[in-house]
Amino acid sequence: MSKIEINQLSKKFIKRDKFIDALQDITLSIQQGEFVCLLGPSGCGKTTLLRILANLEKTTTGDVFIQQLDKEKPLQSMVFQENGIIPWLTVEENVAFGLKMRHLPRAYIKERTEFYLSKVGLTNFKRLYPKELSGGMKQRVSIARAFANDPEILLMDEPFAALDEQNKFILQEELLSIWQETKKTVLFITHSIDEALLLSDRILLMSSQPGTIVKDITIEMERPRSIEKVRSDSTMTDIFLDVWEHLQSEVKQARLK
Amino acid sequence: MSKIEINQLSKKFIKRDKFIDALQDITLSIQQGEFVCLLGPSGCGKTTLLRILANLEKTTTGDVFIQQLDKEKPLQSMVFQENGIIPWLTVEENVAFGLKMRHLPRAYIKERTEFYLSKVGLTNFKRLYPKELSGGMKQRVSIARAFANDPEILLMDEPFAALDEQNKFILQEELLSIWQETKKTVLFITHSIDEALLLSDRILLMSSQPGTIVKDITIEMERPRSIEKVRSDSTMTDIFLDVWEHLQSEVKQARLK
Amino acid sequence: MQKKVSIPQLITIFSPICLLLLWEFCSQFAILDPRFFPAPTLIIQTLVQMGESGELFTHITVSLTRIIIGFLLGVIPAICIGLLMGMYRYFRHFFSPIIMIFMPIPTIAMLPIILILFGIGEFSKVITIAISVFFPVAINTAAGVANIDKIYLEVAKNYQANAKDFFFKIALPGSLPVMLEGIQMGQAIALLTIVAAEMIGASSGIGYLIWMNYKAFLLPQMYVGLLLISFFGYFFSLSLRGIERKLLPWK
Amino acid sequence: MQKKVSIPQLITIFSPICLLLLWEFCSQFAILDPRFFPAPTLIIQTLVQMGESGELFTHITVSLTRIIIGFLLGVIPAICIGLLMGMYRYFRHFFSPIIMIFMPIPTIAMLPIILILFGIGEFSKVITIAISVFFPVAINTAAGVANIDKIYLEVAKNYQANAKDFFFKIALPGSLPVMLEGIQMGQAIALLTIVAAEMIGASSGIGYLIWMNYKAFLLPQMYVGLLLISFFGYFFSLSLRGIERKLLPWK
Amino acid sequence: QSSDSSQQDGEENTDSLSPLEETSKVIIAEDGSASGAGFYIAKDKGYFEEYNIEVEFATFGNSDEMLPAVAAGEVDVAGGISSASFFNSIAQGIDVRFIADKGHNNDGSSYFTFVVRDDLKNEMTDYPDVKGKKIAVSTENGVDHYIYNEMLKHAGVSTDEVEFVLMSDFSNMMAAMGNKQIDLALQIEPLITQGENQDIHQRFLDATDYAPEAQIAMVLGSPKFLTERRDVAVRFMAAYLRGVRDYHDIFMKEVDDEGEVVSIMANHTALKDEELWTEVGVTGLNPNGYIFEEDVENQYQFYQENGAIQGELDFDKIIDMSLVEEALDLIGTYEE
Ligand SMILES: Nc1ncnc2c1ncn2[C@@H]1O[C@H](COP(=O)(O)OP(=O)(O)OP(=O)(O)O)[C@@H](O)[C@H]1O
Ligand SMILES: Nc1ncnc2c1ncn2[C@@H]1O[C@H](COP(=O)(O)OP(=O)(O)OP(=O)(O)O)[C@@H](O)[C@H]1O
Ligand SMILES: [Mg+2]
Ligand SMILES: [Mg+2]
Repeated sequence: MSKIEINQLSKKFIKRDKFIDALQDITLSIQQGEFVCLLGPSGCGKTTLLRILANLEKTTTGDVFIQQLDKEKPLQSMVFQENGIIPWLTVEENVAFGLKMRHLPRAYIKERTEFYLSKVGLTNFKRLYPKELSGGMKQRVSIARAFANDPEILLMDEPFAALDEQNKFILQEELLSIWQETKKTVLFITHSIDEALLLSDRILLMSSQPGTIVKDITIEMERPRSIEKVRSDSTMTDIFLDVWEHLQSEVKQARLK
Repeated sequence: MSKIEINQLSKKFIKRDKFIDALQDITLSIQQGEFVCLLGPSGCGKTTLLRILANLEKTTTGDVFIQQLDKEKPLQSMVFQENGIIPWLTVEENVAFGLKMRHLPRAYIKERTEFYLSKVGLTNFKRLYPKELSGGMKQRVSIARAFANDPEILLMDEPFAALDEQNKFILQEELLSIWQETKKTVLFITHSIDEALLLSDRILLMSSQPGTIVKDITIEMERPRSIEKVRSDSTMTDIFLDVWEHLQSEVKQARLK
Repeated sequence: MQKKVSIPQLITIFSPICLLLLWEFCSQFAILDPRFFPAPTLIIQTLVQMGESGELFTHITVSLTRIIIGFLLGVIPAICIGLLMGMYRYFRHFFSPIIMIFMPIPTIAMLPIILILFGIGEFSKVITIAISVFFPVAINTAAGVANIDKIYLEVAKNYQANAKDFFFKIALPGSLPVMLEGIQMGQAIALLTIVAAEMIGASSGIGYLIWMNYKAFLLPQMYVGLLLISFFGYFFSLSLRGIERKLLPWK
Repeated sequence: MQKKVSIPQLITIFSPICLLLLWEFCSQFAILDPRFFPAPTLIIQTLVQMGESGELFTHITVSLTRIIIGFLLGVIPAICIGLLMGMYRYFRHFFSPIIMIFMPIPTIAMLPIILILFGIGEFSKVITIAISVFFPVAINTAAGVANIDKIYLEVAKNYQANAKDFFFKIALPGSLPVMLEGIQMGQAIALLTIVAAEMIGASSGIGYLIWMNYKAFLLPQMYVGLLLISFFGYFFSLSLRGIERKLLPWK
Repeated sequence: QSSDSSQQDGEENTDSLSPLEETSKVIIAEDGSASGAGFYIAKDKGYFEEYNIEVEFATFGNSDEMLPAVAAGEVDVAGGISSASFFNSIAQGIDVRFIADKGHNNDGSSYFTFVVRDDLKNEMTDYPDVKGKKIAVSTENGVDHYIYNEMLKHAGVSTDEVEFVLMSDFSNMMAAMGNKQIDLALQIEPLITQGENQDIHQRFLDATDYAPEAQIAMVLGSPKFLTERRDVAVRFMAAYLRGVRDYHDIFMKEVDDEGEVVSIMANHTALKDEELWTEVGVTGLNPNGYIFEEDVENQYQFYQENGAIQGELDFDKIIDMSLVEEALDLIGTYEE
């Protein structure tokens, strides 16, 4: 049985008496421990799909299923794009947020929080408030919070989109290292093909509105990967150009409409 | 004589009784019509340098000089990173802003505004307010405003940083096409090596704090360029890896400090 | 669809009616002393009677004129001073202690001073309202200017806006949202002050109506006055919200 | 460096002193009628005299107690109702018309009703203050909750916060900045209301001091009262700003 | 001038006082109370007009608020309740003068007297019963306070044995009565009658028992009006006294005028119900304008003992009956 199972999912929004077809007929399954990247033009419904999995949005037809192996664990935790960390909680409190909401024992919360704080290198900053952090540090908090919550699956919505290229890479490395330790199933949204190539086991390519999955690309490059390797590898360059072309044509089509 | 001349510039900030050396001993000259990209780790003083050129900040020592060929023209105009367009003016008024501030004849303002609105494809949106625009459209307005003002040089501070990859590329293409028509001198800040490779005639690489210019790379690839070409070209891949390595080591050094 | 939209509207209409019915009930069955809380029906009757005689109309026009003039007389200098305070820090440092000092002085305590300085004519009533309106508007306007995102100031500077353009294109529109909040508050205060204002040598107006009838212990008539104040408060609030929407199409 | 920092401070101190000197001058040379505008020096003298007799101290403590209790009595329910209004839209639709209706009713006009319902004891004075504090705080609190960025609500939902946690971890702290603005305003209003509140059967307090001395035409004494109100207004404002800084370390 | 006119009836003597050549305006500060009867009647019956005087009323919240207006020269004449604030303002150089009577109590039906809460009316029958009660009075160091004190003296009760409650408004007293917050109140007409009809309170004996000659309200004149505009002032006073006399005829002598005066009163005061005017205890107004000078001095003593007075006063300057006398010379003295 697969970890995430999505069956014939479609989603319509109502906006000023008009229906918007955000997602159409999505069927996919993701295995335990897979790192899957969702790539697609802007407005194709990536966030909508993630929000449905995160139970922040209802499906119109079809259904989603997340396998729960451990009753104690929450089904999913989300890493939001930006501003997802709560400004009136300190770094420490933000990381502990999910655990606290589940009212776990204090000592356990403390131990987990410390662990993930040190994992993302924020131990020295734990008493600070988010306003004092740089963008990269904020996203570290967000990632630590999601991992500390120890959910069945992790959902990430362009967590690094707002960062500069160098910081982005450092965080990508950190994310991979934590992911490799925990072997969580991750569904990761990105606009950056390089990011997808660097991170994922599988890339799901989406069409523009209404969003459907048009390609399912398996990335077989061995880990650990690095930008240098990705850039120098010719298969990767081919995949890059392939995906790029697809996205460009989707975007240009969308603009003509 | 060169268009922009910077001599032994250095800049110190005072922050809680401590001095921050933002820029140190910068000397460079940029020729008329050059497209120069400034690349460097976060906090190295790129924005500070641009703000000094834009007369929004004073130098501590050294001086800057911008050649003025036409007395009627403003020295420089800036394209800000985000939120640089004024929310209480319509798209049209935003584009006309610089011209209006210089109290040029109405008919001229109208003509220039229409021209650049159509250049960036926003003619149909000219009566809208910024809140109704997407991120990409906002940056189009910002670029149109700067070009419409017809300054001696253009300063751009990461104008596309907040956009997704596909939109970014479309805007990069548009920028290049306007630039090639007007042959303005452009100083462009970015974090993205790919962006710099695609756009510039010259890349100035900066060290982390205090910011100095450590490398001056000329990009000789012929125009028009495209991502596909940049990606497939091996010289470009070499420059990419070279710059990448430099930035990585700067960033990692900075983190250790 | 149609039905769903109107549930909140229904509640909004329902809640004051509910209150009125409760009051009517309590008053009719003397749970609340009807000598002091006359039933709403009786108040409405009184309103109609007073309306028929035409006197009510005079009171209303007189008071509304005072409120509107006083409001404008308070708001206009408040906006000017507020903008200056927001734009020039020396101005701000000079005025803010003065505002801090005068703001807590209650309107009733100011009446004699106003009387001496401005006499007993219309002007003194109008100035009473103006003074109480002044403070919140000035403070909010200053805050509004101070809150304008720094980037817009830099854009203006980069595009070489002169002082006048800077004022009309950046400072004024940029501070407008917060300023309008202050004006909304000022409007509420103008109404709150009308009773006090009309204690200075007035012989008509809603405020006069309220306290004269209270002095004479003609409570239904007094409640009619209160009802009118309430109504105009509601009405002005809605109008200002409407104006706000017109003035801030970009929000 | 040191000198530069203190220029604004100098201006801030200088401006009220300037005003006082002007007043002193005008009063001494009878440009302003000294019978109505006694010179500041005379007022200070009176203050000292009244202070020495100890009576002043009683007035101050009595009024401060009333103001503080009334303030709390207004603020606490206002926060509760404001939070509920912000969180549940039916609640909001139910309460907002009621607030809109009652808000414009002037405090002076409410006195008889308060007197009927709450008598002439301490409670009625306190409730007068509480009522006038209630409205701005409730409105601001509701606005504060409504203004919390939607993303934090989603974070809470995603991390399975229950209702209680949601309230204490998200709604309350998130609405705090705007709420505190309302409380700051409520504080100013509490002071503005003290004179009216102490018109209900009081025999001590700063408000009583003001209007008794006014009625007895002892103007220097009245000005002492006004001075005290001003002082406390300033003092409360600063204290609240301090508390704000403590409560919002994340701002 | 013509001393013979003093023997005759006022009505026939108007021609001895010629109208002003130019219309002159007089502003009267009022608080809408019944004691302004003289002004209202003189205005509505055209007595002021006869002398070419135009009057205008300015209504104030209470009489103390009129003082700054008098001092600032905003009003020429004011009607006010006697209180320490008058003496203080005069001591401070605000030169107002008491120029005529504007209200005193009539035997047995005082318009300003104590009332007792309706449910206590049977147990409170005589003065000593006030002991231990809560008594509401509308001003401290005003005529109310003075009458309150006189009543206690008369009752033989010391101030410590009762509770003095200061209530800013007479209407507040009604409310407090309704709420059983107070037992007694020094109340004023027409609220006394209104309260009786609504079973809020009942009259408690009569103020003339202990303060028969209490000067409750007075006409005040600004010195500028009295000196610089003397010719206007004299005519004003003459018209006022004629108004007061009409009032006296109707309410004291019960001469019938088919309700004209009553309807004038209903028109100018808050008591709109003309029927009620036959029930209320009306204020006494001296048709000859004189005030109880001795009582005014007593009040002054009382305020001074309470420490509410600052500065010394010269009573000869404060009480200025010269205008009344001059007017009486012209229109004649009223004979009961
Ligand atoms: N709450 C909503 N109401 C109405 N329409 C919505 C809503 N949320 C999303 N949509 C619409 O659904 C479509 C998909 O939106 P979604 O945010 O999922 O796209 P996305 O792929 O995440 O885009 P981006 O890459 O820009 O984040 C868009 O057309 C959007 O306008
Ligand atoms: N107004 C200021 N006051 C004090 N320090 C400042 C100020 N502006 C910038 N700095 C400091 O100067 C240094 C350079 O800042 P700058 O914004 O120029 O960097 P940058 O290269 O643009 O960084 P980024 O890539 O993150 O935009 C930083 O250390 C910053 O903290
Ligand atoms: Mg999205
Ligand atoms: Mg920068």
